Amino acid sequence: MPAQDERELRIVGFLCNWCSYGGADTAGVARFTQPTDLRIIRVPCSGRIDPLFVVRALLNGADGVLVSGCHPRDCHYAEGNFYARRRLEMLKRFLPITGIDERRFEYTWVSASEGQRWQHVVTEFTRRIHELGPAQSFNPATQEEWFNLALNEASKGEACACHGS
Amino acid sequence: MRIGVFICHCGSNIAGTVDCESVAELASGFPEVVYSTDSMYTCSEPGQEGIITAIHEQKLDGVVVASCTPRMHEPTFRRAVERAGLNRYMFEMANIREHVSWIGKDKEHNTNKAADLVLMAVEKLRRNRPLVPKSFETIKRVLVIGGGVAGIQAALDCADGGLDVVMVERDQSIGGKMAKLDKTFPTIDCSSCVLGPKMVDIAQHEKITLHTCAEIEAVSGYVGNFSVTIRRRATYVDWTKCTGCGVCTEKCPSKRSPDVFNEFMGTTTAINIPFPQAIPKKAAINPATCTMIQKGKCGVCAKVCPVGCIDYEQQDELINVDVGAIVVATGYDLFDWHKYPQYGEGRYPDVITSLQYERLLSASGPTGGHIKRPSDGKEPKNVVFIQCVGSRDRSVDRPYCSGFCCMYTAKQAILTKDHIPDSQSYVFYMDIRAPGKGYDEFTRRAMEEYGAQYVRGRVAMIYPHGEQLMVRGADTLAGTQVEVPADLVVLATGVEAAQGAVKLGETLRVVPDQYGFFVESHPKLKPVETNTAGVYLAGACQGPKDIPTSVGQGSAAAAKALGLLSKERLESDPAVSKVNLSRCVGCQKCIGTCPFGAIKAITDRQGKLKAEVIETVCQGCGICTVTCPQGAIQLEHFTDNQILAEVNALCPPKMNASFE
Amino acid sequence: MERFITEANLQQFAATLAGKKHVLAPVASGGTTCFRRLVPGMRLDFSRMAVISPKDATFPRNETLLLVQRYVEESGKKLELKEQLPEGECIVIGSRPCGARGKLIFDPVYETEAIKDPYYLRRRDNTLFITLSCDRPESTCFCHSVGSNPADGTGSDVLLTAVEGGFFARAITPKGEELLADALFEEAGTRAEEAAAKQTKARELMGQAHDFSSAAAKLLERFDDMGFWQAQSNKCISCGACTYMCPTCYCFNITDDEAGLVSRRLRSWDNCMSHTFTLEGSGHNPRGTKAHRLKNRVGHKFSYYPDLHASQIACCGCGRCIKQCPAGVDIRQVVMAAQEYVDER
Amino acid sequence: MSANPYLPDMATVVEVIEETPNIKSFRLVLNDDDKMKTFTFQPGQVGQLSVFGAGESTFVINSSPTRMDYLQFSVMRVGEVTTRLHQLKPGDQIGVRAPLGKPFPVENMKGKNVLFIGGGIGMAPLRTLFTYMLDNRSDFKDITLLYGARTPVDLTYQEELPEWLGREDINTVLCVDNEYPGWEHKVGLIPNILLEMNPSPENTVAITCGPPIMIKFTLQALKKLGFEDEQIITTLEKRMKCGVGICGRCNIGTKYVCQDGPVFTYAQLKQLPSEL
Amino acid sequence: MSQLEELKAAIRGHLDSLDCVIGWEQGYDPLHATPLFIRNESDLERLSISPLAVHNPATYATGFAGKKIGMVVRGCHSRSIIELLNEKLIERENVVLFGLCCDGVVSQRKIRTALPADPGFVEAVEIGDDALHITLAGEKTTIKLQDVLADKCRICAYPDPLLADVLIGNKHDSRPEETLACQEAFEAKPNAEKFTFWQDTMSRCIRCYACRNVCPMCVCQDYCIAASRDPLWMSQENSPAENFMFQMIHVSHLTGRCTECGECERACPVDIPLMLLRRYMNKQVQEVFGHQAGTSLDKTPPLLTFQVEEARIKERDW
Repeated sequence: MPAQDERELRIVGFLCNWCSYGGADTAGVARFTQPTDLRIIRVPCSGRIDPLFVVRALLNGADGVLVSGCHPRDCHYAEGNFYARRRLEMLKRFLPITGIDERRFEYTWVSASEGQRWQHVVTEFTRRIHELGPAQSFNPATQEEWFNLALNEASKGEACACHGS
Repeated sequence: MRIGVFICHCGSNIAGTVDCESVAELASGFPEVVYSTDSMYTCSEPGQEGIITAIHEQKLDGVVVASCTPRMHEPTFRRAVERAGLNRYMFEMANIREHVSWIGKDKEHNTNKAADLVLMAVEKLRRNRPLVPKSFETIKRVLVIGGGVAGIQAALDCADGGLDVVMVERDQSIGGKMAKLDKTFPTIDCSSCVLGPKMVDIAQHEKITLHTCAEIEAVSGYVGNFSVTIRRRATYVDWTKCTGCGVCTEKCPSKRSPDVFNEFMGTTTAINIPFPQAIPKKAAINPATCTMIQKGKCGVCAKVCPVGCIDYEQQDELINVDVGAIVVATGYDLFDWHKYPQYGEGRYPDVITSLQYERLLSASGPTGGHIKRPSDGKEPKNVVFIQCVGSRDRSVDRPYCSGFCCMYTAKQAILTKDHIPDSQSYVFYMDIRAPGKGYDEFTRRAMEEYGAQYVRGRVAMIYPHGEQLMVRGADTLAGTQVEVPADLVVLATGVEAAQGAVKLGETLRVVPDQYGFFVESHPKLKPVETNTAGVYLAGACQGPKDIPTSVGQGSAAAAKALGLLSKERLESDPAVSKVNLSRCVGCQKCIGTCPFGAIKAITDRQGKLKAEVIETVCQGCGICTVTCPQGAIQLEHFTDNQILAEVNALCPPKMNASFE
Repeated sequence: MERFITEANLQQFAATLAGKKHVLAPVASGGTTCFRRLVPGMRLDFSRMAVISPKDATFPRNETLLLVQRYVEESGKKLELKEQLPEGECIVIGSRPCGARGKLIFDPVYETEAIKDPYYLRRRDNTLFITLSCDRPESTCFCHSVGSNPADGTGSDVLLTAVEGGFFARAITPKGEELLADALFEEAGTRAEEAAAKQTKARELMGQAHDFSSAAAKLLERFDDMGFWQAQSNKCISCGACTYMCPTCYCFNITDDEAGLVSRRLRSWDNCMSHTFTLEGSGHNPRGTKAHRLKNRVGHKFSYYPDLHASQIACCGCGRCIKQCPAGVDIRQVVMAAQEYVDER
Repeated sequence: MSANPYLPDMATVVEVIEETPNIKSFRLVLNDDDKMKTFTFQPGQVGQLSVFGAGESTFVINSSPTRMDYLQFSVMRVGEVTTRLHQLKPGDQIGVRAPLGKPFPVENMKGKNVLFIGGGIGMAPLRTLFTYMLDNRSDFKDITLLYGARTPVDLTYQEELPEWLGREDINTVLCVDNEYPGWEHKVGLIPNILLEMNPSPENTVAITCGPPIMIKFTLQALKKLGFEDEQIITTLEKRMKCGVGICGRCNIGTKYVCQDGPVFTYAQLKQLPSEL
Repeated sequence: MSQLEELKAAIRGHLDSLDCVIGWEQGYDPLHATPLFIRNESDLERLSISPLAVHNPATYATGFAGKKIGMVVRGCHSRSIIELLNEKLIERENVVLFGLCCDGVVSQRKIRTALPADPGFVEAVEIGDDALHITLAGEKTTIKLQDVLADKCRICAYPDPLLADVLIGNKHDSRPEETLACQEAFEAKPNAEKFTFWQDTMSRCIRCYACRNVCPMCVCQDYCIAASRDPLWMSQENSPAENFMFQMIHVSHLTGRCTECGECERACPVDIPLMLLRRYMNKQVQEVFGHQAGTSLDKTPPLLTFQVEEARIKERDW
């Protein structure tokens, strides 16, 4: 069941093995129904999640990327989510300059016991992505799109006094 | 590569909402998949045999099982593929039960999702490589830090189990807080009678080496092979000679030393044996108050000592010892109640802590077991106990319950009545927490048999009222203000992490929580383990605990250490980080971010700096892999390429090179 | 055939062509002028020499050599190779003589007795160059020193020269003549002389040509003198700006990409200034430092290639590598330093 | 080869031989029967093997043109392509572009003594020529093989060693760097063993291949023994992409290893600028 | 004594003890400068410190590992050096810094756009107090320095070297905070416009990696993940998405380390406004961590450390 419409969108999840992946398991064991769009990649720790994985997914055409780790202080490896928090926060703050809607990326903390919270996170995030709709491909997909892009005023950067002319 | 895919129905658990046959059929078209099938219960004996047969018949070199969560059966299937001759890391699992069939209702969507998860697993598996654990010998010796009841229990259990034990205690004697107690709840038996024999056992056990007045200076190494440096403070007494006769303490003219053992209720001599049952029963000089050490005049103790063991020139000593496991049992300290303005901040001598009250109750205490209040030495008639001083109070950043104050307050109320039959105890409390065996009955006895008056409410202030103190508080059950005149006020001060715990945690790479208590590996399933392999927790250093729980944990930690060191050799998990030396530029950023100190700098044959992972210390978190901009250090089994393969499987890159 | 076309009509001509064919032309965008695929509605920018050369027309920055499809059959898995030969015609409008001529350097390498590169040959044979002669040579221009001049039509099909009100156009090949048959071109009248005068003036502005003929031998002499190459490459930052801008640099990389059951063999421009260019699997690199790599780049253009191919210097003198170098490495200076080198020992 | 020099021929792996812990030999047969029947090459020529999705890499064809049941390539696992190659099993599909490059000058060796000196994986190119000579034994005079590796398990072509050692008409010497239990052959570094063997340079061609450090000292040893530069032949290895002299990375000055090599005489090498 | 002479004298005093001193000289024409590696007196004579001398000598610093070198540094260059020192990529005792109090340098792109067409042959350039007088084929053109000042200089907060062994010139009084209108205007655009802008702009990128190789903080040297197969982060496909992926890698690796010297944007042969990305990221770093790379010694880049309680990272609630 995708969140709103029939069409599934592509949402990638990166979950740490010890907390959030367990939280998703807990949600499953409790049969907490969730939208089906999300596919989860298991990593040992949120500290293993390179923000560039998120960028790679978005540039490959993911409609949304969700990262979840242990709550701060609860990291299995003591410090992983502290590093992750800094890295991911900077990515989230950076996205607006690229024109990629930063709402397509979110990071949060879910513990292994928080099945209900996981259900809530997945449902809300999937709803948000469906509201945003399918992401635009960074590479123009057709020649026509390419032509339109080449003629687009914004692409010439004319609104930017320093960089366009 | 030749990959086999096995889709599990899990009865109807998966097959109910996932078309397992279709997933298996789709998977047969995935890259390098040569065999794909579905089965009813893949984890069952026939299911596992099916995998093994397929590995042999199809010459598989990698296996994907799509079933339940890998957190459940990954070890099971790894063993199965290992039985068939594959490396255990040539196996991947797709979780199509907890993450698919149990949470989605639409069979078509579920089936697609299951197929995607299988594809991800296949793409990752294609980049897996066999990993082989390294094995190494262990040192059959345990370090126990802290000589309280938890540490004592752990040390005795380890030693009885055949391990050498090194115990390190910061104070002059072992015994910890329990040694200061008069009686223990709920049995009212004598604390030192229970503890004393165990302390003696420590001193006499041939496998136990005891260092008191000592602290941990540094720890390096890894599970099975720690290297520990212990700093033993100078005691100015040669303990190899000291017989503990006590002549020096009788003759010492400097009597200004704070009496630590008696919770600062009075003073003691500069050279001192803290209490008669002390282990080791040796004298030590407090250099801050010793006239000889401070001013170079006196030397009485040296003159009177029959064995000539006084050494004013003694220096701190560093002791190195190698151990295979470490038990941390550093206990707790009492909350500093002076932070509360309502209790007078120390202006009223007759406001004391519960532990001070224990010393007043104790026959070996400063008053010889007679309850005399500090201000004038009179016997108090009205004793007011105030609970939750520094517990369950956000205003002083102590939101947690200290757990055992309810019980000892009830005990002290009972003992007060025993000592002074015409006395009256009042107890201000928030809730009564008495969940242990016989605990609730015990508090009820305090109220019902011993007439302690329990008032549910907080105390707003204490002020002097003639020779007495007036305690003003709320009675929230009656909904009124109450004022109780008190001859003595006893504060049930809460528990906080032992001083220096955070620093010790850094040395041991054990994380303290925000209040300084050490964090266990798992709150339910690994309560005495830490995230540093080979370091275990016992007692109140992990959080407030009463005596039986601490003792239980001491035994539990000992069992863990014994279990660990019962193996001749240990194997390290091979899914650890690995440096590609040709890509490493030696910037050392990874060394800085590793939480375990598992990476060190080395110089290669060309004299260039490189990073090197100490495989046995690395825990496999992957922080370093993200830190390294060149991708030169890769966490095995979760390499960039493996994770990227999963990303690319989910979001395939488009193959349209040229647009213009 | 000689014709004339007004600037407006040339824009029109280009736009019409772009509607039908793949047209590459200099277009200003984001403050820079580059060759891009012309989309009707874009304007050509003749005021500046395009930063990137028109090399893309005959040697695109990326091209798929092969696609490989795996699929499942009853009998098992199969692989199918699909050759991806380029289709269609391309017209380059507004290249400069150096850029049009640069591609000729490819020919002796990409087409030999034994080996014929079908991708390149197809593109070369299906690409027309309408070239604009230069009237304002720059400090970085040295086409005259490598056997060319600002109005060299070699490698072009049509040569344009800016004259009053528009462009004088001369067909160089029969295909060029076909292009000039378009109704937007007018009678040339007496503009041939005006054009000739402009061309002469441009050549004069360039001054004395430098004689590179001794370079081949002199560079080889310096081969083992790493001190010389270290000094020359001090400021080089090992990037690929020079090679990618260069109309004559023809080296490439071949890499495979994979997405599930499809894989692709991609040819892409490669850069001899990069460490990875010659890095071997063992970790050994015969050109491990930027000094080694600059030596090979300069040596290749001014020594090895001329030695193999009739003394032709593998450089068209466009000066892009000098102008666009972030560190200001000047290939002329490097070659001259080798030529003028006096062994003091 | 096809008209498109970049288009590999499809081939099937018919046999995989585990030579050492990190070297495997692959025997391939072209899928197109006619191509396989008409396929010709000479000892020393190389081929590009494709694992689609990973890429291509160059390996010498180390089977002999006199034995055309299959084409054999020996692959040491070092990087991406070789790792993927090592995962191949009989029946798997692979792309082949071959033959590429120049062969050994076999004609010049006829009627001469031939001395092979191979180290480790460097035995691969020698094996082709060696097998070829065994199959045309009468064309050559004395044939000597000195083959060494770091340890006994690092010796490739274990299957064939007994035959080589057993033949009366050739002189085979094996060596490893250090003593190993059960090792009955020579112990020592190849250049030292070579000096010990003291072969005569008279009417002899020496062919050597191996790791760079071994080549360096073997050349010194050969010079010491009196070999002229023209009598010494070796093969070079470079990073290659196109294999047909275009892509521009394997050149040493004007020479392209993929086209003009990989076989060079020491005399030719000395003419080249020093960039190995 | 002029600043140039003062500087030359200072360098002369150190020349014997240093492998070289990195400065600038005239490049292929009078309008362009190029880095100069001074090893002797005759090299020193060619030293130029005009506003045309733009290159960041810190780019070369790590290439001289183990050797002792000197560098002529402007304010922004000194930040790069400080950051390199903080990351222990170079050693303080191995660098001698000749600091120049800097009034700003030119943007060649702006000069180019200020001229109606390619300038042709540049005969001479005379640098006045506030203008460049350029002689092109006999004709003289004047461009106001203010109009062609590099963007980074217009908003420069650190015109004076923050670290120098020798300081030449007069220190600046505090400069008024100036913001870059174009940066703000771009940031304020709707996502769709920014997205389209990068799509098209990235189609120009030829992946020459000049931006990377000129960056003083790009210390992966020859082992950048953009060209490796293990790890394989990117295809060699020259498409907007892959090109942008590289810029994301660069930005990501520079988080909290970028010293805003502007070299990436200057080096880009196709004028991709990379500083839009850099400045934006730096602003985020400043806001969240209060960190400006290279402005003080002994600071750890913020992504290489953490705080248990992050004062300025707000948990987003669900």
